[in-house]
Amino acid sequence: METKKKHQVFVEGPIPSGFIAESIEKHSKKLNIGAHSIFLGQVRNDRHENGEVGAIEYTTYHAMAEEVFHHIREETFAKYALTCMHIYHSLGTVQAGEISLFVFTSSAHRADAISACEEIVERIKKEAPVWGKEILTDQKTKWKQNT
Amino acid sequence: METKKKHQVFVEGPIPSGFIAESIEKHSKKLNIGAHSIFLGQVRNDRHENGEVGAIEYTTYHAMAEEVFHHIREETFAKYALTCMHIYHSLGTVQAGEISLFVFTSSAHRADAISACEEIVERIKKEAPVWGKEILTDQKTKWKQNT
Amino acid sequence: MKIKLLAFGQIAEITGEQTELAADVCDTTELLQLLYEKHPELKSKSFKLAVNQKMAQDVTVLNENDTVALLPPFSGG
Amino acid sequence: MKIKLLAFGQIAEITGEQTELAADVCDTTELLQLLYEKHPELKSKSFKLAVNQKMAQDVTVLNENDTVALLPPFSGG
Repeated sequence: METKKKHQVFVEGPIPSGFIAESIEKHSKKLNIGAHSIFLGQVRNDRHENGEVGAIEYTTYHAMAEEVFHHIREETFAKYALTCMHIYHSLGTVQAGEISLFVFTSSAHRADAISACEEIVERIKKEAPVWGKEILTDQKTKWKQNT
Repeated sequence: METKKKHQVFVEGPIPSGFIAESIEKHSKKLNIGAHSIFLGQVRNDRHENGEVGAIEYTTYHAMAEEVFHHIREETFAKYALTCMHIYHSLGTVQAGEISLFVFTSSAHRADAISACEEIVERIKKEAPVWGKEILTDQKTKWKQNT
Repeated sequence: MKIKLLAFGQIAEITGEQTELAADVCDTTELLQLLYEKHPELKSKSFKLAVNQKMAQDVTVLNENDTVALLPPFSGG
Repeated sequence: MKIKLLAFGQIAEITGEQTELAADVCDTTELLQLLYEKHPELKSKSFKLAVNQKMAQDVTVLNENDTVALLPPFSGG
Protein backbone atom coordinates (compact mmCIF):
# COMPACT_ATOMS: atom_id res chain seq x y z
CA MET A 1 0.00 0.00 0.00
CA GLU A 2 1.40 3.32 -1.02
CA THR A 3 1.39 6.17 1.43
CA LYS A 4 2.16 9.69 0.37
CA LYS A 5 4.82 11.40 2.41
CA LYS A 6 3.25 14.35 4.21
CA HIS A 7 5.51 17.32 4.60
CA GLN A 8 5.33 19.08 7.92
CA VAL A 9 4.58 22.73 7.17
CA PHE A 10 3.54 24.06 10.58
CA VAL A 11 6.03 25.11 13.19
CA GLU A 12 5.07 26.12 16.72
CA GLY A 13 6.10 29.74 17.26
CA PRO A 14 8.50 31.81 15.13
CA ILE A 15 10.89 30.37 12.55
CA PRO A 16 14.46 30.97 13.85
CA SER A 17 17.09 32.38 11.47
CA GLY A 18 19.38 29.51 12.46
CA PHE A 19 16.83 27.09 11.03
CA ILE A 20 16.88 29.03 7.74
CA ALA A 21 20.69 28.93 7.66
CA GLU A 22 20.66 25.15 8.22
CA SER A 23 18.22 24.72 5.34
CA ILE A 24 20.52 26.68 3.03
CA GLU A 25 23.58 24.82 4.25
CA LYS A 26 21.99 21.41 3.57
CA HIS A 27 21.57 22.29 -0.10
CA SER A 28 25.27 22.86 -0.67
CA LYS A 29 25.57 19.11 -1.21
CA LYS A 30 23.21 19.30 -4.19
CA LEU A 31 25.64 20.27 -6.93
CA ASN A 32 23.01 20.53 -9.68
CA ILE A 33 21.39 23.54 -8.02
CA GLY A 34 22.20 26.95 -9.50
CA ALA A 35 19.63 29.18 -7.79
CA HIS A 36 17.72 29.44 -4.53
CA SER A 37 14.81 31.78 -3.99
CA ILE A 38 13.66 32.47 -0.45
CA PHE A 39 10.70 34.38 0.86
CA LEU A 40 10.38 35.28 4.53
CA GLY A 41 7.24 36.75 6.03
CA GLN A 42 7.96 38.81 9.13
CA VAL A 43 5.44 40.14 11.64
CA ARG A 44 5.14 43.91 11.25
CA ASN A 45 4.34 46.34 14.05
CA ASP A 46 1.44 47.94 12.16
CA ARG A 47 -0.25 50.85 13.92
CA HIS A 48 -4.01 50.79 14.31
CA GLU A 49 -6.37 53.14 16.15
CA ASN A 50 -6.09 50.96 19.23
CA GLY A 51 -2.33 50.69 19.33
CA GLU A 52 0.50 48.86 17.68
CA VAL A 53 0.75 45.20 16.68
CA GLY A 54 3.02 43.49 19.23
CA ALA A 55 2.49 39.95 17.96
CA ILE A 56 0.29 37.78 15.75
CA GLU A 57 -1.36 34.59 16.97
CA TYR A 58 -1.80 32.12 14.11
CA THR A 59 -4.42 29.36 13.97
CA THR A 60 -5.30 26.96 11.18
CA TYR A 61 -7.88 24.44 10.00
CA HIS A 62 -5.27 21.74 10.16
CA ALA A 63 -6.86 18.93 8.13
CA MET A 64 -7.75 21.26 5.26
CA ALA A 65 -4.44 23.13 5.39
CA GLU A 66 -2.52 19.89 4.95
CA GLU A 67 -4.45 19.16 1.77
CA VAL A 68 -4.02 22.70 0.47
CA PHE A 69 -0.25 22.70 1.07
CA HIS A 70 -0.02 19.25 -0.49
CA HIS A 71 -1.75 20.51 -3.66
CA ILE A 72 0.39 23.62 -3.80
CA ARG A 73 3.50 21.40 -3.58
CA GLU A 74 2.37 18.95 -6.24
CA GLU A 75 1.16 21.59 -8.67
CA THR A 76 4.27 23.74 -8.28
CA PHE A 77 6.58 20.77 -8.81
CA ALA A 78 4.58 19.88 -11.95
CA LYS A 79 4.78 23.44 -13.30
CA TYR A 80 8.42 24.35 -12.60
CA ALA A 81 11.71 22.46 -12.88
CA LEU A 82 12.54 22.50 -9.19
CA THR A 83 15.16 20.52 -7.32
CA CYS A 84 13.75 21.28 -3.86
CA MET A 85 10.84 23.05 -2.24
CA HIS A 86 10.31 23.78 1.45
CA ILE A 87 7.41 25.58 3.08
CA TYR A 88 7.18 26.43 6.78
CA HIS A 89 4.45 28.43 8.49
CA SER A 90 4.19 29.37 12.14
CA LEU A 91 1.27 28.57 14.42
CA GLY A 92 0.75 30.19 17.81
CA THR A 93 2.34 33.45 18.84
CA VAL A 94 4.94 35.24 16.72
CA GLN A 95 6.27 38.57 17.98
CA ALA A 96 6.75 41.64 15.78
CA GLY A 97 10.15 41.29 14.07
CA GLU A 98 9.98 37.48 14.06
CA ILE A 99 9.49 35.28 11.01
CA SER A 100 6.21 33.41 10.43
CA LEU A 101 6.55 32.17 6.84
CA PHE A 102 9.56 30.59 5.11
CA VAL A 103 9.32 29.49 1.48
CA PHE A 104 12.45 28.06 -0.13
CA THR A 105 12.74 26.86 -3.73
CA SER A 106 15.82 25.64 -5.59
CA SER A 107 16.44 24.92 -9.26
CA ALA A 108 19.20 24.60 -11.84
CA HIS A 109 18.31 27.92 -13.48
CA ARG A 110 17.03 30.98 -11.67
CA ALA A 111 13.72 31.55 -13.47
CA ASP A 112 12.15 28.38 -12.05
CA ALA A 113 13.13 29.01 -8.43
CA ILE A 114 12.11 32.69 -8.55
CA SER A 115 8.72 32.19 -10.23
CA ALA A 116 7.85 29.15 -8.13
CA CYS A 117 8.70 30.90 -4.86
CA GLU A 118 6.58 33.93 -5.70
CA GLU A 119 3.66 31.76 -6.84
CA ILE A 120 3.78 29.64 -3.67
CA VAL A 121 3.66 32.74 -1.48
CA GLU A 122 0.67 34.14 -3.40
CA ARG A 123 -1.14 30.81 -3.22
CA ILE A 124 -0.52 30.44 0.52
CA LYS A 125 -1.95 33.91 1.15
CA LYS A 126 -5.04 33.12 -0.96
CA GLU A 127 -5.66 29.41 -0.38
CA ALA A 128 -4.26 28.32 2.97
CA PRO A 129 -6.83 28.28 5.79
CA VAL A 130 -4.68 30.13 8.28
CA TRP A 131 -5.72 33.11 10.36
CA GLY A 132 -3.67 35.71 12.15
CA LYS A 133 -5.01 37.53 15.16
CA GLU A 134 -3.10 40.71 15.81
CA ILE A 135 -2.30 41.23 19.48
CA LEU A 136 -2.12 44.97 20.02
CA THR A 137 0.14 46.52 22.58
CA ASP A 138 -2.90 47.69 24.57
CA GLN A 139 -3.92 44.00 24.81
CA LYS A 140 -6.81 44.39 22.40
CA THR A 141 -6.91 42.12 19.35
CA LYS A 142 -7.76 42.55 15.69
CA TRP A 143 -8.03 39.95 12.95
CA LYS A 144 -5.30 40.34 10.37
CA GLN A 145 -6.30 41.07 6.77
CA ASN A 146 -4.22 39.95 3.83
CA THR A 147 -3.72 42.32 0.91
CA MET B 1 31.87 67.91 1.55
CA GLU B 2 29.42 65.13 1.05
CA THR B 3 30.76 61.69 0.35
CA LYS B 4 28.49 58.90 -0.80
CA LYS B 5 28.76 55.76 1.27
CA LYS B 6 30.04 52.99 -0.96
CA HIS B 7 28.58 49.62 -0.23
CA GLN B 8 31.00 46.76 -0.32
CA VAL B 9 29.54 44.20 -2.73
CA PHE B 10 32.50 41.92 -3.37
CA VAL B 11 33.47 39.13 -1.02
CA GLU B 12 36.62 37.05 -1.42
CA GLY B 13 35.59 33.42 -1.96
CA PRO B 14 32.16 31.85 -1.30
CA ILE B 15 29.39 33.47 0.76
CA PRO B 16 28.93 31.34 3.91
CA SER B 17 25.40 30.38 4.99
CA GLY B 18 26.21 31.70 8.46
CA PHE B 19 26.71 35.14 6.94
CA ILE B 20 23.26 34.89 5.35
CA ALA B 21 21.71 33.88 8.68
CA GLU B 22 23.34 36.85 10.40
CA SER B 23 21.94 39.20 7.77
CA ILE B 24 18.44 37.82 8.35
CA GLU B 25 18.85 37.97 12.12
CA LYS B 26 19.92 41.63 12.02
CA HIS B 27 16.64 42.60 10.38
CA SER B 28 14.50 41.28 13.21
CA LYS B 29 15.05 44.60 14.95
CA LYS B 30 13.33 46.43 12.09
CA LEU B 31 9.72 46.05 13.10
CA ASN B 32 8.29 47.81 10.04
CA ILE B 33 9.47 45.00 7.74
CA GLY B 34 6.83 42.51 6.60
CA ALA B 35 8.65 40.65 3.84
CA HIS B 36 12.15 39.60 2.87
CA SER B 37 13.07 38.25 -0.53
CA ILE B 38 16.38 36.48 -0.95
CA PHE B 39 18.14 35.18 -4.04
CA LEU B 40 21.17 32.93 -3.79
CA GLY B 41 23.26 31.97 -6.79
CA GLN B 42 25.05 28.66 -6.27
CA VAL B 43 27.85 27.23 -8.43
CA ARG B 44 26.50 24.27 -10.42
CA ASN B 45 28.53 21.25 -11.46
CA ASP B 46 27.57 21.57 -15.15
CA ARG B 47 28.92 18.86 -17.43
CA HIS B 48 30.77 19.85 -20.60
CA GLU B 49 32.62 17.80 -23.22
CA ASN B 50 35.82 18.24 -21.25
CA GLY B 51 34.48 17.29 -17.85
CA GLU B 52 32.48 18.69 -14.99
CA VAL B 53 32.59 22.17 -13.43
CA GLY B 54 34.39 21.83 -10.11
CA ALA B 55 34.57 25.54 -9.33
CA ILE B 56 34.19 29.00 -10.85
CA GLU B 57 36.84 31.69 -10.61
CA TYR B 58 35.28 35.16 -10.62
CA THR B 59 37.02 38.34 -11.71
CA THR B 60 35.69 41.87 -12.13
CA TYR B 61 36.44 45.29 -13.56
CA HIS B 62 36.36 46.74 -10.09
CA ALA B 63 36.08 50.48 -10.76
CA MET B 64 33.25 50.00 -13.25
CA ALA B 65 31.47 47.35 -11.16
CA GLU B 66 31.29 49.72 -8.19
CA GLU B 67 29.52 52.29 -10.34
CA VAL B 68 27.17 49.71 -11.82
CA PHE B 69 26.19 48.33 -8.41
CA HIS B 70 25.77 51.86 -7.10
CA HIS B 71 23.34 52.67 -9.94
CA ILE B 72 21.42 49.45 -9.45
CA ARG B 73 21.05 50.30 -5.75
CA GLU B 74 19.91 53.87 -6.34
CA GLU B 75 17.49 53.04 -9.13
CA THR B 76 15.95 50.12 -7.26
CA PHE B 77 15.47 52.18 -4.10
CA ALA B 78 13.81 54.88 -6.23
CA LYS B 79 11.48 52.39 -7.93
CA TYR B 80 10.37 50.21 -5.00
CA ALA B 81 9.38 50.95 -1.39
CA LEU B 82 12.26 49.08 0.22
CA THR B 83 13.43 49.15 3.80
CA CYS B 84 16.75 47.43 3.10
CA MET B 85 18.80 46.10 0.22
CA HIS B 86 21.98 44.04 0.36
CA ILE B 87 24.00 42.69 -2.53
CA TYR B 88 27.05 40.44 -2.18
CA HIS B 89 29.02 38.82 -5.01
CA SER B 90 32.01 36.53 -4.73
CA LEU B 91 35.39 37.11 -6.33
CA GLY B 92 38.05 34.43 -6.65
CA THR B 93 37.33 30.73 -6.43
CA VAL B 94 33.92 29.34 -5.47
CA GLN B 95 33.50 25.56 -5.46
CA ALA B 96 30.47 23.76 -6.91
CA GLY B 97 27.74 23.77 -4.24
CA GLU B 98 28.95 27.06 -2.74
CA ILE B 99 27.15 30.40 -2.97
CA SER B 100 28.50 33.23 -5.15
CA LEU B 101 25.63 35.73 -5.19
CA PHE B 102 23.42 36.91 -2.34
CA VAL B 103 20.69 39.49 -2.96
CA PHE B 104 18.48 40.45 -0.02
CA THR B 105 15.59 42.94 -0.15
CA SER B 106 13.13 43.86 2.60
CA SER B 107 9.91 45.87 2.53
CA ALA B 108 6.69 46.43 4.43
CA HIS B 109 4.62 44.58 1.82
CA ARG B 110 5.78 41.58 -0.16
CA ALA B 111 5.35 42.87 -3.73
CA ASP B 112 8.16 45.43 -3.37
CA ALA B 113 10.72 43.03 -1.90
CA ILE B 114 9.92 40.26 -4.40
CA SER B 115 9.95 42.42 -7.55
CA ALA B 116 13.03 44.37 -6.47
CA CYS B 117 15.00 41.22 -5.67
CA GLU B 118 14.22 39.64 -9.03
CA GLU B 119 15.04 42.84 -10.90
CA ILE B 120 18.37 43.27 -9.10
CA VAL B 121 19.39 39.70 -10.00
CA GLU B 122 18.51 40.24 -13.67
CA ARG B 123 20.38 43.55 -13.76
CA ILE B 124 23.49 42.06 -12.14
CA LYS B 125 23.57 39.27 -14.71
CA LYS B 126 23.21 41.78 -17.57
CA GLU B 127 25.06 44.88 -16.36
CA ALA B 128 27.74 43.94 -13.85
CA PRO B 129 31.22 43.55 -15.35
CA VAL B 130 31.96 40.22 -13.70
CA TRP B 131 33.29 37.12 -15.38
CA GLY B 132 33.26 33.51 -14.28
CA LYS B 133 35.87 31.08 -15.50
CA GLU B 134 34.71 27.51 -15.06
CA ILE B 135 37.41 25.25 -13.68
CA LEU B 136 36.70 21.78 -15.00
CA THR B 137 37.58 18.66 -13.09
CA ASP B 138 40.17 17.74 -15.76
CA GLN B 139 41.89 21.09 -14.98
CA LYS B 140 40.79 22.65 -18.27
CA THR B 141 38.89 25.92 -18.11
CA LYS B 142 35.92 27.40 -19.93
CA TRP B 143 34.43 30.89 -19.72
CA LYS B 144 30.98 30.83 -18.18
CA GLN B 145 28.04 32.08 -20.23
CA ASN B 146 25.00 33.67 -18.69
CA THR B 147 21.58 32.74 -20.03
CA MET C 1 -29.39 14.82 9.40
CA LYS C 2 -26.19 15.21 11.39
CA ILE C 3 -23.62 17.79 10.32
CA LYS C 4 -20.35 18.60 12.03
CA LEU C 5 -19.87 22.34 12.06
CA LEU C 6 -16.46 23.94 12.49
CA ALA C 7 -15.63 27.63 12.63
CA PHE C 8 -12.38 29.58 12.66
CA GLY C 9 -10.99 33.02 13.33
CA GLN C 10 -13.52 35.78 14.02
CA ILE C 11 -16.43 33.50 12.97
CA ALA C 12 -15.60 31.07 15.79
CA GLU C 13 -16.05 33.98 18.19
CA ILE C 14 -19.71 34.06 17.13
CA THR C 15 -20.60 30.40 16.63
CA GLY C 16 -18.10 28.58 18.80
CA GLU C 17 -15.33 26.43 17.33
CA GLN C 18 -17.16 23.14 16.97
CA THR C 19 -20.83 22.12 17.00
CA GLU C 20 -22.76 18.95 16.17
CA LEU C 21 -25.81 20.06 14.23
CA ALA C 22 -28.90 17.89 13.86
CA ALA C 23 -30.84 19.78 11.21
CA ASP C 24 -33.13 19.27 8.31
CA VAL C 25 -30.98 20.92 5.61
CA CYS C 26 -30.14 19.36 2.28
CA ASP C 27 -27.60 21.85 0.92
CA THR C 28 -25.30 24.70 1.94
CA THR C 29 -27.88 27.39 1.11
CA GLU C 30 -30.32 25.92 3.61
CA LEU C 31 -27.56 25.50 6.17
CA LEU C 32 -26.62 29.16 5.78
CA GLN C 33 -30.24 30.26 6.33
CA LEU C 34 -30.30 28.23 9.52
CA LEU C 35 -27.03 29.73 10.70
CA TYR C 36 -28.20 33.29 9.96
CA GLU C 37 -31.31 32.65 12.06
CA LYS C 38 -29.26 31.29 14.96
CA HIS C 39 -26.51 33.95 14.73
CA PRO C 40 -27.78 37.15 13.08
CA GLU C 41 -24.33 38.74 13.50
CA LEU C 42 -23.06 36.37 10.81
CA LYS C 43 -24.96 38.37 8.16
CA SER C 44 -22.49 41.22 8.41
CA LYS C 45 -19.46 38.92 8.30
CA SER C 46 -17.48 37.73 5.33
CA PHE C 47 -16.84 33.99 5.25
CA LYS C 48 -16.82 30.98 2.93
CA LEU C 49 -17.81 27.38 3.43
CA ALA C 50 -15.70 24.26 3.06
CA VAL C 51 -17.47 20.91 2.89
CA ASN C 52 -15.28 18.00 3.92
CA GLN C 53 -12.17 20.19 3.64
CA LYS C 54 -12.91 21.40 0.10
CA MET C 55 -14.01 24.95 -0.66
CA ALA C 56 -17.74 24.84 -1.53
CA GLN C 57 -18.48 26.50 -4.86
CA ASP C 58 -22.07 27.80 -5.09
CA VAL C 59 -24.65 25.45 -3.65
CA THR C 60 -23.29 22.13 -2.39
CA VAL C 61 -25.49 19.19 -1.46
CA LEU C 62 -24.92 18.01 2.11
CA ASN C 63 -24.90 14.40 3.26
CA GLU C 64 -25.14 12.70 6.63
CA ASN C 65 -21.96 13.24 8.70
CA ASP C 66 -20.49 15.88 6.42
CA THR C 67 -18.11 18.37 8.00
CA VAL C 68 -18.88 21.98 7.14
CA ALA C 69 -16.36 24.66 8.06
CA LEU C 70 -17.02 28.40 8.22
CA LEU C 71 -13.91 30.17 7.00
CA PRO C 72 -13.37 33.90 7.35
CA PRO C 73 -10.89 35.52 4.92
CA PHE C 74 -7.54 33.80 5.20
CA SER C 75 -4.71 35.84 6.66
CA GLY C 76 -1.73 33.52 6.82
CA GLY C 77 1.81 34.40 5.85
CA MET D 1 47.45 60.17 -28.20
CA LYS D 2 47.78 58.02 -25.09
CA ILE D 3 45.03 55.53 -24.23
CA LYS D 4 44.99 53.13 -21.32
CA LEU D 5 43.68 49.79 -22.52
CA LEU D 6 42.20 47.22 -20.13
CA ALA D 7 40.88 43.77 -20.99
CA PHE D 8 39.02 41.13 -19.01
CA GLY D 9 38.02 37.48 -19.15
CA GLN D 10 38.81 35.63 -22.37
CA ILE D 11 39.75 38.88 -24.16
CA ALA D 12 42.59 39.49 -21.67
CA GLU D 13 43.99 36.10 -22.72
CA ILE D 14 44.52 37.60 -26.21
CA THR D 15 45.51 41.20 -25.51
CA GLY D 16 46.91 41.05 -21.99
CA GLU D 17 45.20 42.68 -19.05
CA GLN D 18 46.59 46.18 -19.28
CA THR D 19 48.41 48.14 -22.01
CA GLU D 20 49.41 51.74 -22.54
CA LEU D 21 48.62 52.56 -26.13
CA ALA D 22 50.20 55.48 -27.98
CA ALA D 23 48.14 55.61 -31.14
CA ASP D 24 46.68 57.97 -33.65
CA VAL D 25 43.00 57.12 -33.16
CA CYS D 26 40.22 59.62 -32.59
CA ASP D 27 37.30 57.35 -31.79
CA THR D 28 36.39 53.80 -30.77
CA THR D 29 35.91 52.63 -34.38
CA GLU D 30 39.50 53.55 -35.23
CA LEU D 31 40.72 51.96 -32.02
CA LEU D 32 38.91 48.74 -32.88
CA GLN D 33 40.52 48.67 -36.37
CA LEU D 34 43.92 49.04 -34.75
CA LEU D 35 43.19 46.25 -32.26
CA TYR D 36 41.93 43.91 -34.99
CA GLU D 37 45.20 44.49 -36.90
CA LYS D 38 47.30 43.77 -33.82
CA HIS D 39 45.21 40.78 -32.64
CA PRO D 40 43.32 39.17 -35.55
CA GLU D 41 41.82 36.58 -33.13
CA LEU D 42 39.68 39.38 -31.67
CA LYS D 43 37.58 39.39 -34.85
CA SER D 44 35.93 36.11 -33.89
CA LYS D 45 35.31 37.20 -30.30
CA SER D 46 32.29 38.90 -28.83
CA PHE D 47 33.07 41.92 -26.66
CA LYS D 48 31.94 45.46 -25.91
CA LEU D 49 33.85 48.62 -25.06
CA ALA D 50 33.63 50.79 -21.99
CA VAL D 51 35.19 54.25 -22.11
CA ASN D 52 36.08 55.62 -18.68
CA GLN D 53 33.93 52.94 -17.03
CA LYS D 54 30.81 53.67 -19.06
CA MET D 55 29.53 51.31 -21.75
CA ALA D 56 30.29 52.89 -25.14
CA GLN D 57 27.22 53.13 -27.35
CA ASP D 58 28.06 53.20 -31.08
CA VAL D 59 31.06 55.37 -31.93
CA THR D 60 32.59 57.24 -29.00
CA VAL D 61 35.17 59.99 -29.40
CA LEU D 62 38.40 59.30 -27.51
CA ASN D 63 40.49 61.85 -25.65
CA GLU D 64 43.99 61.90 -24.26
CA ASN D 65 44.36 59.62 -21.22
CA ASP D 66 40.98 57.90 -21.66
CA THR D 67 40.65 54.39 -20.30
CA VAL D 68 39.12 51.91 -22.72
CA ALA D 69 38.10 48.48 -21.49
CA LEU D 70 37.40 45.44 -23.65
CA LEU D 71 34.55 43.53 -22.01
CA PRO D 72 33.53 40.04 -23.09
CA PRO D 73 29.94 38.99 -22.25
CA PHE D 74 29.34 39.31 -18.50
CA SER D 75 28.89 36.10 -16.59
CA GLY D 76 28.53 37.07 -12.97
CA GLY D 77 26.02 35.64 -10.52
